[in-house]
Amino acid sequence: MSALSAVRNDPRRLELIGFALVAILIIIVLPLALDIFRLNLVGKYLTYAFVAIGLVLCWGHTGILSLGQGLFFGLGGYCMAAFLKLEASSVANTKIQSTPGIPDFMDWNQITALPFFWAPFKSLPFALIAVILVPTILAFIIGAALFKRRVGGVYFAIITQAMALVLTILIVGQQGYTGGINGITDLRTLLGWDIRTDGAKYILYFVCCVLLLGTMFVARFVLASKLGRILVATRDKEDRVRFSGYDVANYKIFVFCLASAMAGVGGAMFTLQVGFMSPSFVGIVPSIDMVIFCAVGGRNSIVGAVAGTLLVNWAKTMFSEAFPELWLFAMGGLFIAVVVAFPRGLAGVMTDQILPRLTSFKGFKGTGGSGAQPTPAPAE
Amino acid sequence: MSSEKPTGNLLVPTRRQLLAGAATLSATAMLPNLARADVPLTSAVNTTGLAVTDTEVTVGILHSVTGTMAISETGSVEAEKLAIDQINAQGGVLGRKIKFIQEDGASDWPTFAEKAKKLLVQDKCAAVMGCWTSASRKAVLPVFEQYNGMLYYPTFYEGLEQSKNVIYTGQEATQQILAGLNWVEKEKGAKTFYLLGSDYIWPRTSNKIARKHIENVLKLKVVGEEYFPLGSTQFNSVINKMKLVKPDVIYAIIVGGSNVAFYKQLKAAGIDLTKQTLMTISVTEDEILGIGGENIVGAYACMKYFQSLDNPNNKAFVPAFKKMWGEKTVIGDVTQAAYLGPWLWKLTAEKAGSFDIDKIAAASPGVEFKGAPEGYVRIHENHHLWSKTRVGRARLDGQYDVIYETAELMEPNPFPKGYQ
Amino acid sequence: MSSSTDFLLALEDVSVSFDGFKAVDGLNLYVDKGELRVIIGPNGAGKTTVLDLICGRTRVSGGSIKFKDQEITGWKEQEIVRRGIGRKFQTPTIYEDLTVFENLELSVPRGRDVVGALFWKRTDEVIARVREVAAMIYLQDQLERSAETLSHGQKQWLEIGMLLIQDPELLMLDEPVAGMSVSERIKTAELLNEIIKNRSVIVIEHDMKFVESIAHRVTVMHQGKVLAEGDMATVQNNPKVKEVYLGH
Amino acid sequence: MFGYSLGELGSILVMQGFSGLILFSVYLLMALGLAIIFGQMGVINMAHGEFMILGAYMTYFCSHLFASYLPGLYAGYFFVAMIVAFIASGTAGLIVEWALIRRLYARPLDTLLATWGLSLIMQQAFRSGFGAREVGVELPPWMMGSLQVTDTIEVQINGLFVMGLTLLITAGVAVLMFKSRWGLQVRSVMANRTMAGAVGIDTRRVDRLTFGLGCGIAGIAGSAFTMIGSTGPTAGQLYIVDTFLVVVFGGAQSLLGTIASALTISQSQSTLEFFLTGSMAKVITLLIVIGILMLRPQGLFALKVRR
Repeated sequence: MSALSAVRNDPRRLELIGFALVAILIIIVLPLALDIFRLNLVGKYLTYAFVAIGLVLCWGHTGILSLGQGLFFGLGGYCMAAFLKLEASSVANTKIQSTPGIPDFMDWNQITALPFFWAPFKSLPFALIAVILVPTILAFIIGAALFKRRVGGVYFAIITQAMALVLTILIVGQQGYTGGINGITDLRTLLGWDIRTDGAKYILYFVCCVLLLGTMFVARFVLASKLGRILVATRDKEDRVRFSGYDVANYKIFVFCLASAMAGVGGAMFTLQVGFMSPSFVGIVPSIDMVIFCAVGGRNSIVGAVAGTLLVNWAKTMFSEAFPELWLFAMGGLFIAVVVAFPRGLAGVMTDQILPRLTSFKGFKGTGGSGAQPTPAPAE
Repeated sequence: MSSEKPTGNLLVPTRRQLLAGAATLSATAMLPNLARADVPLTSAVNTTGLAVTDTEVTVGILHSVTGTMAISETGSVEAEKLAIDQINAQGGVLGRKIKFIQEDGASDWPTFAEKAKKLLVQDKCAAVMGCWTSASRKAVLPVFEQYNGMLYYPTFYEGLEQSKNVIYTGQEATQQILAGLNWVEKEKGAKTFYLLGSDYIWPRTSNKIARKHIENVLKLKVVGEEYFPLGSTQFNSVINKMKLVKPDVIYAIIVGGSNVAFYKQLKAAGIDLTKQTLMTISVTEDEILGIGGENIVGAYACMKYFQSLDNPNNKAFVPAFKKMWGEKTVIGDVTQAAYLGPWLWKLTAEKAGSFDIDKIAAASPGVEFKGAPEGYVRIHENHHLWSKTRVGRARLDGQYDVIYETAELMEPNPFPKGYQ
Repeated sequence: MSSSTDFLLALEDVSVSFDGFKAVDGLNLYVDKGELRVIIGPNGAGKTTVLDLICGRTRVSGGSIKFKDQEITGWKEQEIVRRGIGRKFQTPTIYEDLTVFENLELSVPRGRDVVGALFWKRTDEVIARVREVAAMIYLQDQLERSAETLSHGQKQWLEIGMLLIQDPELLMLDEPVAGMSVSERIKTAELLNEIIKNRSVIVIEHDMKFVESIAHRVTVMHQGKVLAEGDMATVQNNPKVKEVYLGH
Repeated sequence: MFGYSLGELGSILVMQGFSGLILFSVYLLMALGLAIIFGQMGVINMAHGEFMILGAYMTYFCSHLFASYLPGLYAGYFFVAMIVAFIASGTAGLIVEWALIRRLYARPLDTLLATWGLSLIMQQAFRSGFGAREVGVELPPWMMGSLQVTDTIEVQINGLFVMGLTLLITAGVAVLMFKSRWGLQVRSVMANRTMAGAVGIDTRRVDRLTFGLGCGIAGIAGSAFTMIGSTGPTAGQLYIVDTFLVVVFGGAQSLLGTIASALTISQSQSTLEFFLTGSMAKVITLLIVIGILMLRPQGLFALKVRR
């Protein structure tokens, strides 16, 4: 056993080191280095990392690129927001409205009673379950419909993108039920606990960190299992996997659902930390941005995805503060550079250029820290 | 691409440098000021740790310079910088020069919230001039209330809001809508209205108010109401519908890029706005730049300010604006409202004798600005402005002829009874 | 004609057409248990298409395919595989990113559902089985090599190994010796003769020498039809076959 | 809402059909360039919208040029503008292909990301180049207004113009693809790159020209859009998803399919728009398309081939 996996152990160990570094960075270094304002920003970025990790699973390793992850991020966020909004819209807080006790945006749209599908969100447990379940179910429907019919590659990407667009238009158009383009704003307390205070922000940040690390380990467990290798196999030689007797579609559906669930959790943490949710995270642009985070960090590496997310967002904030008019140039340039020059992102640079110089043993390969360039699934 | 760039754009940075230069110049010129006795002590005017020194006070400018909203918000940024420049040239506020920190909201609401927080928490801005869309205001409002900042918000908007920490320098819906409707009813003998809007809160709320006023107050008829996704460019279907029901008045609250498509398609469909009455509350001179005067000539707009307004304040304001930002620039309602922000804040600060947010908020009601390009404004207890409402008629050159203005100042009424 | 049950595989009147072009046209083909059948024929004769049809990669337009006396037309690939048909592609189709060991491990016919794969344990039994097959395909010393670094011939073997480890009753090999060195061809021939002991094999091959070295019965295909069938000698003397091969 | 007389309903149908046809031409015009690039090369050009806007800005540019220097010829500036737009976008396309796309042929999904980056850059370039505000492109008078067919039915001149243009370009592309030697080369390269290379076709050159042509057509589309749409730095993003759906829905390789899908989508959209609000019409149309794509992934018209 140990003899057999001797070679593969190294990237595994490598990955664990990466995990440790990430943990130290986000749990110890950043909280000490940054004031609460900046830290809260980092917390916001970390919520995107949930999505990026999901993309590592379904894009990096399985070769199915979803341009609709914002959809699931948004759904998770909205489920959380629904609960918080209902709590914030107590009769006492909303007596100025013509119908007290319902969210303000409903009142503005002449809705006089809480819609039935809002009612369950009065319960926190329901909301928390919904945060994970709603994205997963939707992902399952999309995945089952598409993968069973062997829709892959580009077609999958474009269809998921269209789905994201549909949901955006729906949310904006049905503002009586969704808050429209303003989103669901002015969220205050979670079970009476004010989430806007600095103290709360600290706590939420650490909750987010813990969940993120948890997600990283889940992803790692999946990738390290035989299932992980089947995913890679599917990406490279889908036919051969089929002719080894596997039902490829089921694996794709599974990984897509998993990624979506992760995105949902990210969305919920986003809502809690930022204090509102709006359709601008459901649409196409944020969805693609998240893919970019993942690509920059390295589409095959969990650690890379987190690092990439932090890096890109940090750069984005810095740039847009320093030269507002120029940051799009920088972003665009970065994307192109990464895709063309470093298809495996930071992680690739790390394992290919830097580590071999640092360490004696060479040529890491394997499912964990890095992997060879993915050849995208054939468009059928 | 770069080869085809016309050179006009290169002026933008140049202008900015000029401005910076001007600011520093005036700053040095006024240095003697500081020696003057009547400059109150910092400790006196700033008890809450805002960014106020003996010579400077910092304010924030928070608009979208990138993204889809940059189209609309550019004008506001320019106006606010002009106002700050002029105030500094007059010696600043409470003897202190205004220094501004500009942040980009990037047309993205959370970014607005993020930057607002930065301006308040990190930069300790004594006031922030900013936001444009309702969405961005909704996003920053909790931030301003939590960290107790002061926001001067320039856009005409849907109302239904009132905050200690916000001064709304634009009109709320009823101010902008009611007078206009009364006018078309009286002047045009309008009986039937067709309401159009982009699909979000402001047009929907405004149309709701318009409908209530038309049906309950004027006892007239609304024959259609339609909404289109933001950025939609296909209006042929609704134009066909309107051709059939032939409303006396088309009441359009379409925003952004959709405007261009809408008015071009109207014209192409042979609907001549010099014959068919159309009233809008969303098309300022800024939008006409994109629409093209020839496509909208004859349409009526109902708001509180037009560039062509004939009064001494405006006669001074327009040239000053053009001098700073170039002859080509136009000034719309929101741009003017944005210009009011810094002035109102200055006046309030001097009335309160302090930069403290609470004192500013308390002192605001009753503050009047006689130098307003729109003529005269006064802050209401509800932190909105008393202002006149005017109706303009679009000209071929993209300007409006002001053909009506309310005799009295309209009272701001963000929570209009009977209209909700 | 209803099917006879003693055949392992029975194709009857099978046709398929792509945009009107009939790639396979009313084809009948019967394979016995323990038989090694070689299909030869000029390019475009429809050889590979036949394999695609049998393993469910392409849907038949008409006719019936029975395996172990059971209609398998319309089945999904993985179902057919699980039923006991293994298929090797023309170009070696293996997982370059994984090691030889992992390639074989993934082919072990267990833990094929999602949960099973997620909680898969690499038992000594599995390891033993992998070793055993690796030895058969001359790769016992290459287990930890990443598959992409193997030679072309070795890749062909690995793919065969991935089929063997599933222990199929019918094995279909599309040009197994293509691009192999002479020594590799000989080894491959030995391998095949080893393989057929307890299963049937269909081989598509161009290399006549190699065919002679292995073939029991030969089927010659031309333009989607069976042109001739029989042992090597009779087929080679068949005038129609001569015409097809030498005529143009 | 249904209180119309029969006569009115009749003319509704006619005019709706007409606006449907306009929408159809618009979609087709948008999709053609993409159909060539995506269908023939498998490259996902997310910057397609920006190439269109580039064409639109060129038109804006020309209209000013003519207004100030050649007022006499103003009536005809639009034709010049379209040629300029074609050349500008086409050249930009060639440069992009050479600098970026050719490095990514092996990785279609990566072209998507790279061209997205490109679109961001182009947007900002437009913003710094032409200003953040939208620009109004003035049309020669003869293009405005509409023809009175009956007292209730009117058809819009610029609508007719767009249709004619679309017809022309579609025909042109068809001829180019299926009649010309170059089209043969393109198709053979797409069918079998190595083989085509072997028989002495300069595949690189073919790729570059194909991409250039696609972008050029996008440029023309953009210039035509100034008649009905708005021209701003970010306007391009509005079109990209619709455009891709049209192409995918039609079946990537098939020009006929693209036409058919453009027709289906536009008609259903404009019909729905008449009875529902714009937003819901959009949503339902998209859902229908997605639904059909789920049932028939290969799109409406796709060749069945041995994989």
